[in-house]
Amino acid sequence: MSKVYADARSALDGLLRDGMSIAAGGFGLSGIPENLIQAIRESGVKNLVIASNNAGVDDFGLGLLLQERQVAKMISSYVGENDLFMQQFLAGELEIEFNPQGTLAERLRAGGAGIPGFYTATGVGTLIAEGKEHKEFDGRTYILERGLRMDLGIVKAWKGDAEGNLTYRKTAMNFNPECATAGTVTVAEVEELVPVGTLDKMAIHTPGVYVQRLFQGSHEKRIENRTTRAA
Amino acid sequence: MSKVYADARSALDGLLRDGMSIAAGGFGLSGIPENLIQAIRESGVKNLVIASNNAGVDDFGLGLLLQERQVAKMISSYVGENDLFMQQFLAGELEIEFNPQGTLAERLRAGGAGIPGFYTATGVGTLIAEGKEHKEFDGRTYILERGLRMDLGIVKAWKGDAEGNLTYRKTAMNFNPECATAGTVTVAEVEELVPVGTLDKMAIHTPGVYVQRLFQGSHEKRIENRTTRAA
Amino acid sequence: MPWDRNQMAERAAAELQDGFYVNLGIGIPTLVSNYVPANYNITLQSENGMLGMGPFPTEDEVDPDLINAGKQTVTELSKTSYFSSSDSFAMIRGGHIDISILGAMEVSETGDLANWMIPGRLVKGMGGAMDLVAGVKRIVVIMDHANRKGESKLLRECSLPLTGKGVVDRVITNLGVFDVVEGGIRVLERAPDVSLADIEAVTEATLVD
Amino acid sequence: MPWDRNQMAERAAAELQDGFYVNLGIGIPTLVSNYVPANYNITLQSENGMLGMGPFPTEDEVDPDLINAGKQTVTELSKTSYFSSSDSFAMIRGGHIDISILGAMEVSETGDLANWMIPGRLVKGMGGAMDLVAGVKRIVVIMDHANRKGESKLLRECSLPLTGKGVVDRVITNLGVFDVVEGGIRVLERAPDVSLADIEAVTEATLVD
Repeated sequence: MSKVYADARSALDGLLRDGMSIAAGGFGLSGIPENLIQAIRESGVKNLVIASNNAGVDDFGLGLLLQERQVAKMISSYVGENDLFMQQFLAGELEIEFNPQGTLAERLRAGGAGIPGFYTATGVGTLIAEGKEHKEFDGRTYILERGLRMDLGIVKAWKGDAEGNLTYRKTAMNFNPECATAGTVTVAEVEELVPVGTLDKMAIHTPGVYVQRLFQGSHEKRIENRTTRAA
Repeated sequence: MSKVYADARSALDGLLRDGMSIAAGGFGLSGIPENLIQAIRESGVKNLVIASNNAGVDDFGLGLLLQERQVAKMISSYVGENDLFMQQFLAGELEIEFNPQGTLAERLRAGGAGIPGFYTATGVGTLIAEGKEHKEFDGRTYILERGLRMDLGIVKAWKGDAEGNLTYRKTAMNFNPECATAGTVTVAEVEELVPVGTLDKMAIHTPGVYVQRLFQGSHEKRIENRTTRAA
Repeated sequence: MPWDRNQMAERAAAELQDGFYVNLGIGIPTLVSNYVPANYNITLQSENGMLGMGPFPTEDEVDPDLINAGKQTVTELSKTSYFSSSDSFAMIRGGHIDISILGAMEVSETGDLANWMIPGRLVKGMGGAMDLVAGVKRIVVIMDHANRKGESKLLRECSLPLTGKGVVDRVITNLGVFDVVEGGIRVLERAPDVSLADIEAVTEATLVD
Repeated sequence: MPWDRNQMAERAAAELQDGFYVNLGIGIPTLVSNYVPANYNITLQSENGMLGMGPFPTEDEVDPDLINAGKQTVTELSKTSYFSSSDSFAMIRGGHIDISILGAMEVSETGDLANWMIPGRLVKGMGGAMDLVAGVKRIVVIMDHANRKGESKLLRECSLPLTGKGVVDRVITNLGVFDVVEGGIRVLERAPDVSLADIEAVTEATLVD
């Protein structure tokens, strides 16, 4: 009954199927599950519905799945860094559902937390609100947004243990905790697998109950927008 | 513009008024803002509406405010440890709104997160659901619960810094992070005020933006139900 | 011979599978942890904000910052993690806990559960019980089959205010093990030397095959 | 003489008060941090999950795990805390951030803001902009008063799809500072040697006293 697997491929064994939905952690190229994305690409699984804030770049991150035309639909807040995305979108090969970033994050949290819907003022009066239930609370108008539960969650953490406890590092945390809770099954890749008991119990961002499988991967951690000042 | 105050009394200066609403952290007697409760008692403020999972015991915690008949209404999930509560309730001097524990926690989180309402299956088919909007999602019935925003949040943390960053210890965390976000103004008492930069940046449970004032207090930390095994 | 408290708890422990995340109610359910097979990795959740609850502390280990949902002092384990109340109930409400084993005042043949309130008596509150029965994947009740007056607690309909409607999957009483199924309650197991007639005599709920 | 980018940013910095929690948009708004008075304790929020954002790193300090909402590498400060995306937007949506300073394509005289989408052009997405304008206490826009064709960006009604309706409190352009008030736009300040006639000439929105 060990949760620990040797690599991305074995950790995904038996979990992938055409048309499934996947919540993928990461913001830009930071904190993305690089190894799992690569293994999903190699699996050849098709028609994926992916909830992820961004779509990677052409040759890294979720862009690798776009290259192979494995994605049917993205639920994202910003896809501006990916030209392949735009080509496939304009060719009608790829559907996009834009969600405001905070709404996407809250939808994933809600899905994982057993909340099928919540009201938010975000997007009221915009295209995003069209077709959604409107409701007034204390004189302000809000729209109903749905919780998102996905077939699979794929996340990248800094350290993890055999119980599935995960801890993230700096802004590489981003959407990963939400994707871990939103996945009916969640697979995590970690930079370092550590012995149970060595993580700070007050800083376990994803408790083990949310992680069914994990493995230690190697990570390129590509930087999208290197910006520096003089030393 | 310092957030740091000398004690509970000065930290509450100008914030209290009759009839105000207060979200108070703690579960049982663990992680309760002992010093702030004492100072509120001494202020003599009346007709308070308090959201707190429990009502303390007769002579400690929120029971101290019941002794002085300062509370008009409690929003709680369990008040079984407090006889004073029951006397005042049966005498019609005190109103109680029972919330399921998870609903109370989520209402406080939602209030702090700008979510005026959310749907939950908790309480469907029970007294709790009466008078609430029912809605079906994917074939299951849920009820609408409201976010709770309170005039004041009072919380107790383990360590805090001058920026208002707080970290809690073990199960004394409980409702404190939610109460910190739900308060329009939040005052925190900490066991130890530490220099800015010494808290683990990945384990700051309440970022400073939620805390307007804080002080270092001394804490009795009374144990409600000491249960031990043989050594 | 009907089961005693410990035998009921032992039977309930057979509901657990290796790797399960478990929430145990106050009272007899707490005893279940004594009967977990040694080779199982079972993780106990305490809804006040802890995953991986350990045994009661020795006198030296008592920590006011470390209590369970019954407000008893407990200990942590190497795998323990702590979190806030909203995170704890996100875990519960979201269906991430495999099983909850709870006490009850009444259970109906449609799986309704009443365990928080007796009208006319002092109302203490439901605590986390409504969240648990609504959110946890599987709900197993442990209770005496009849109350002190000898009246069935396994009923056609609950007479007390409900904690949840249609939420109970299985009931373990001193007389046996019962499943909530289409049309009523099915007897799954009987305690040693307890006959079906013994059960029928103290069961108001419809018993079905 | 109209303000340049840096002068607009400098003027925007005057919107900040000591102790403020601030979210700065991409582009000119980023420059605002260069003009914060040295004795102010201002905390920058980055919506990807950081409170207390520091300056860009030196080449040695670059860390792929430490970026801002524009995906630029940044640094942390002693007061920094990190959190998840849902926690970050809880902070934003819940009204805990004092001010957000954002760029815009168009602003209407009723405070509508358009800054995410041009129909017929490639749509990249709104990112966190809709959440920011709906949730943050005060929204200040920095933009050029007119577009490259010389057409007003301060309009009766926005022609582009909205980011938020009735959300803008103040607009800082190269020509001056403008408040969204009952009935239209009020001129609060003019850039040096910019006349009211100069402003009227490139403003479609109703100007009121």
